Amino acid sequence: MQFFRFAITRAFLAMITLIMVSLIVFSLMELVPGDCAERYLAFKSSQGGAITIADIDAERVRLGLDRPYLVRWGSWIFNAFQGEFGNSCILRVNIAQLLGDKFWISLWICLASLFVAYLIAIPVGIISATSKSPWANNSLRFVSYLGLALPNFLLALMIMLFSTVYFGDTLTGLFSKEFRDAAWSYERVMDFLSRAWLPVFILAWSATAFAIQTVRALMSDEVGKLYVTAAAARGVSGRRLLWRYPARHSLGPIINSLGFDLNRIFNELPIVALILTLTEAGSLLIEALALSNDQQLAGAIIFMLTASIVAINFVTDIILALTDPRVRRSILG
Amino acid sequence: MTNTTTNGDVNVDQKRKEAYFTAGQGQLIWARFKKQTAAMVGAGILIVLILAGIFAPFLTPYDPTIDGRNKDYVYGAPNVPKFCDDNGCSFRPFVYTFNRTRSIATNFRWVTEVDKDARRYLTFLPEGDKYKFLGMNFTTHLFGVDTGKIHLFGTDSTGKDIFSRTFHAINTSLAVGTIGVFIAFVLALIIGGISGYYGGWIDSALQMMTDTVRTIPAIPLFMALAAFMPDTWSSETRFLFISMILGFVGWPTLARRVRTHLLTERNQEYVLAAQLCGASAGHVIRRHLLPSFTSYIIVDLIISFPYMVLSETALSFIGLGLKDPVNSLGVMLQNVTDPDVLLNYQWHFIPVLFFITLVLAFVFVGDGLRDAADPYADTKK
Amino acid sequence: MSTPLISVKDLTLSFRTDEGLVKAVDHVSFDIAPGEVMGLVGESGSGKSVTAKSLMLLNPDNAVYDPKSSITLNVDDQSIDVFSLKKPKEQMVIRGGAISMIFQEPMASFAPAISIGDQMVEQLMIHSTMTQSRAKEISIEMLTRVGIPDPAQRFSQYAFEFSGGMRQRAMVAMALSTKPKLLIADEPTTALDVTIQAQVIDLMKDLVKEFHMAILFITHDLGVIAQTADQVAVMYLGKLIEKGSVRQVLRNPQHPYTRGLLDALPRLDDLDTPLKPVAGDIPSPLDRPPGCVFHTRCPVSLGSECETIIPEFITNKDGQQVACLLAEKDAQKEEAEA
Amino acid sequence: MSDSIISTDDLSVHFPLKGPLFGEQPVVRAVEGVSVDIGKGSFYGLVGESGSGKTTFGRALLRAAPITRGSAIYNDGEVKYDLPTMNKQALTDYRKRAQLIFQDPYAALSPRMTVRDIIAEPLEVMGLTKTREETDERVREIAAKCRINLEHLRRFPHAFSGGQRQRISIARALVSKPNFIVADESVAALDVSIQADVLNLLKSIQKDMGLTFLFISHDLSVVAHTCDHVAVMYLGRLVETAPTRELFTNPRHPYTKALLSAIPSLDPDNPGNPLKLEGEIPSPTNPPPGCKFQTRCRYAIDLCRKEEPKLDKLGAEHDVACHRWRELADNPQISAA
Repeated sequence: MQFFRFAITRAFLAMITLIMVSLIVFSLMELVPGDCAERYLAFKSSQGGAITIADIDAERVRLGLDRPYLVRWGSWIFNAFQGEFGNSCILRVNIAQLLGDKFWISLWICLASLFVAYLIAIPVGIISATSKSPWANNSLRFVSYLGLALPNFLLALMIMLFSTVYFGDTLTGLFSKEFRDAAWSYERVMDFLSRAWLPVFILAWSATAFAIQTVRALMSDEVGKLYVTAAAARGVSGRRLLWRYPARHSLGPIINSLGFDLNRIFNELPIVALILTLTEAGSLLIEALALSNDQQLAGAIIFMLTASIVAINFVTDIILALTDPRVRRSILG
Repeated sequence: MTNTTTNGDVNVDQKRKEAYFTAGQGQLIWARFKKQTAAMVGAGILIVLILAGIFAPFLTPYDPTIDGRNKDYVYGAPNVPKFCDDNGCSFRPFVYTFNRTRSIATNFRWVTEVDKDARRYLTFLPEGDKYKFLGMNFTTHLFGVDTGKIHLFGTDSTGKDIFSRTFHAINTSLAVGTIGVFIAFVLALIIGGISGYYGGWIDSALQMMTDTVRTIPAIPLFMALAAFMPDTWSSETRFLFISMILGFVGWPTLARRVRTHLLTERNQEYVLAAQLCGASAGHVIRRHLLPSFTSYIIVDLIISFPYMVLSETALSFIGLGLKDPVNSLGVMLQNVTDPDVLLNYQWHFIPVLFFITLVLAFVFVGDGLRDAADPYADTKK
Repeated sequence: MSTPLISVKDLTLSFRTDEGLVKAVDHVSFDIAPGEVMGLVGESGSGKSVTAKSLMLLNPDNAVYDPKSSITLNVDDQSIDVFSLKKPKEQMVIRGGAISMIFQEPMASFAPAISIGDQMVEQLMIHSTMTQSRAKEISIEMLTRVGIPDPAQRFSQYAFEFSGGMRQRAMVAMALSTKPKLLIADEPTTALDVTIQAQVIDLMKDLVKEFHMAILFITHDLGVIAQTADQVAVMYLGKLIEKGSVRQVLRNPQHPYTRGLLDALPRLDDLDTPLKPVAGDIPSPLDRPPGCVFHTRCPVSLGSECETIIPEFITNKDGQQVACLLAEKDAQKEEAEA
Repeated sequence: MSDSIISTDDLSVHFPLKGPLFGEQPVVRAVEGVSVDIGKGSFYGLVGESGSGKTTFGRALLRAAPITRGSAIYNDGEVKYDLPTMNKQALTDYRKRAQLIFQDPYAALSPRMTVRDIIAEPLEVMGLTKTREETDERVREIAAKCRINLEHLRRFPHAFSGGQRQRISIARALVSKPNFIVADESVAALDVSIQADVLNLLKSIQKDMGLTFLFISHDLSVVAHTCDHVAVMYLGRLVETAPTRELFTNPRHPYTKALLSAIPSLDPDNPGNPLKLEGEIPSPTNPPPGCKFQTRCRYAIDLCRKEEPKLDKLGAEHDVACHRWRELADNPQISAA
């Protein structure tokens, strides 16, 4: 019951965050010069149609853009919570349909990268924090810094070009040509997996570098604590000492930061997507955000990305409350 | 005799100790920083790169924009200065003259013929392209060649000198980073400072706000904003706009750090001691809070710097950031996306090396400073 | 004399630091007999904790032991060279097997996110072949024994849910659950209030009798030593300077430092004598004085002799040992007179 | 009393705790209804275990903790201030007259300032000196008094050991020539061999400058040796107060007795009085009803559990807050009812 109340409170706070986010995103999209009506008609005029101010005004009324700012925001957020973002400014199709699978594929690729990053970072970070050899320590440090200094778009590019030259396959896209528009099937899944590893690897590249730094710093802190010495004094040793004591106790802050790690990956997704021409995933983002000036679509995408971060934060809060007795007791009393 | 030497040793020892005892924060940090080889190497490289960036117009022979291009040497390979060849040696380093042709026979690729007999000798402090430095016009460059042009790193698709472009790009990237860091820092100082100094509900509200901003994926959001940058904007406006965007991306993390420093520092006993003397908020901030966290703030700034450079690069890379004639490392990296470049004109990767070195140098210096920034950590029991 | 339980000989240990090697323990030798309580007294920086941790090889990695140092543990008719124990399996005997340790800060010495009971059961299962349920039974028995109310419920609680005194009791229960022959208690009562300290001291005294184990009791508080120890060793700047039975050392201190320490202590039974501080400050371990380490503060220093000669231990007729040139001279004089 | 430099009446300090959004807000009653008179020129000891509220009480007297209720009067003969209500100007003046010496000599000195700057800071803040020369002179004077080597004034705190740092901390507190000093556990962090030195320094300074000290400590033997009057606190309440010798020879409150008997004797053959306390000090957020000590008191009766005892005068200067002190004094063998 207590726990239920805690979960409800957290969910409520997550909602508030999301509403605040939506206000920020919506306002920024409003600040951008020109609105949806102008943009569409400008687009139309470039197709050859003549337009007048009256046309634009009529379009505004049709789109409801003449209503007050807060009312528009209210209706936008109300619809957004139901997964309905209206029509794209330019493409004139329903955004929810337009995004469809694409958003989920992108999200899963990012989550997979996050998973891979920590899969590598946790053991490496622990080794680098506890290893006694300065050589191993320094080289791990250097490698993890290289992960920062060699940006992943560059890495993506190099891998792609390398494979073009030596394998004749660009490795771009998430599906081979024959599966691009096919319905989901076993073969399509396999094809997807055979190609998805590259974006996952590339997105995980600098995420891993960051994660190693986090794990290393946390572990170095924990290893020096008295309770680890005390456990060693009781005869706990080796891997058991490492995993059950410092590693377990540095898990909390790691879980806590997962949401922000995901955020960082989202930050890199569009660029990587552009290079790997992941039309199914992030490059729609780029198209919407950067190329077509479609504020309705851009707002929807950013809102959904943020919503997934808020969701992750909510889940990690709950996990933390379940796994850390200190947090658990402070909730349950 | 032996006695005097030992006495001398004792005196030296005493002096060394007294120097340590009277060393202020800066000196202690420097002493600790000096011990870290990696950070010192990084600092050396960083200083060289920063100077190279600042004095790029003088150090490089040509204008980095289209104005300084060498029409006759498009996609030209780097010229490596030599002292000796089959025709004998020379005290002055020289490069060869190139003749380039392309025709249907060569598949319309440029074919370069080296004319080993026509040496171009390096000259120092020649007059060349006009540039502005500190508001004044100059035409003197560090080096050039007596006839024709020299391209140490080769040229790009339009014949622009990659050497000149790289150095200018370092300058631009550093400038964007500096402005970005500055904006982030001012915002962080105001918001984190208010939050940390006043605490209570103001702190809670500002924390909620900071966390909200932190959940928004900044780059996609600003990509969206950057997309609405009118094409009519001048390159300077774009430059400022990008810097501002980077500043707005960076502030929440910095603000959190400022706040944490302030909160811990505010509760120190020596701050209470000052307050019990009736010290005003201004005195406490000036004498205690600022000196205590400037070192941390500098560390944070240096650590966040490479991310600014990286973000700028990323934005410019997808064509949303800076554009010619302003060129940054991101613009330079964009050039290597062409498969043709990878296969045939690999010298375009030289700026990539500079970029990696720059970021690595920053990271190592930041790391070393972080370890050195709290010289009092181990004196507290 | 029967074989000691543990015998420390010429223990010398330095720490590798940025400033070079810093000597923390310098030629320390002492024996502890089975069932005996040895008090190790010293101020901050005296190296008493480091000495104790050496017995369990618990010092951090930058510790460098002098090769001549030796620690021999005699249990079950076996003589174990502690420094030869390299593998974790071999080290079990000195870590929670025959030797257990309790620390100054009970809060920090429990893992915060593992329940007290789990940590106790873990230790029992590492050191024996018993089943989990048996280990739990023993743990709860031990918690009962150290006077923790509701032990079965407390078993599944965490360190942060215990009060300071309870935590230290639980620490004692855990340390004793494997029935060690030697308990190292590193300032076990320093962080506690006096009334709680009294409780914990009482408890430890009872348990010594019951379990017939030896204790190495480390503290800076001579009162605590007087009430608990049989033997006392006094350390100053990494050197052992005096040892003997608790009555000898407290009633008839031989070393000027021990005397100074006793004179500087405010005593409740004598409110009139003014406190006599030991002159000067404790030197930093970075510049240990040559010769006798105490000569910089010694009120009876012989001057240049004390500044250069490192005094050896001499034993008086009662078996009390002191490392002081002055005491040495007095002894020689007496011998000559006799 | 007219010769009291500080006299409090029913002084209470409560801190609100972060509680649930709605409903009753928890409060820590750190100090509750404490009335003391600190005689001018005295060395007044305040003793208690952790959580007894002694530190908070000391800070409240310096207006570093909020006074929730009750009064506190400062009167040094020159000026008289009502601490809870004094205005800003009075507070500024009061800061010159009342100072604090901290417990931890490491945390109390800014590592970024030289010893000279640390000692001079109060002078500069309060504007007590006009010129730098005057400041320097004042600093040197007070440093000499606190036996700080004048050549060390340009060093930073990291050059010093605990005892030396504490002397610097004392010099800083004294440089404004205050009349009243709160010394909060000022020797607790020091080694025994250094502790006596600092205690002697405090005593000699008190005599020289005619100061009044509120000496807060958990260590009864230290208090016994330095103070002339002692107050014992338990869970925010004053339980007993008396001149030192009277208190140590004739303690009346069961808690004072237990505290005294808990100090380990230096004589190995004298295990001391077996009056040991059970349990631990309750939390000040949730204090027991009636006498705050009843949960640990072997003499507690129903009355103790219901009604809180008031301070009872049993001598000119000896007060005790216990329902049963008379019975216990008559018959020490009395057992719990």
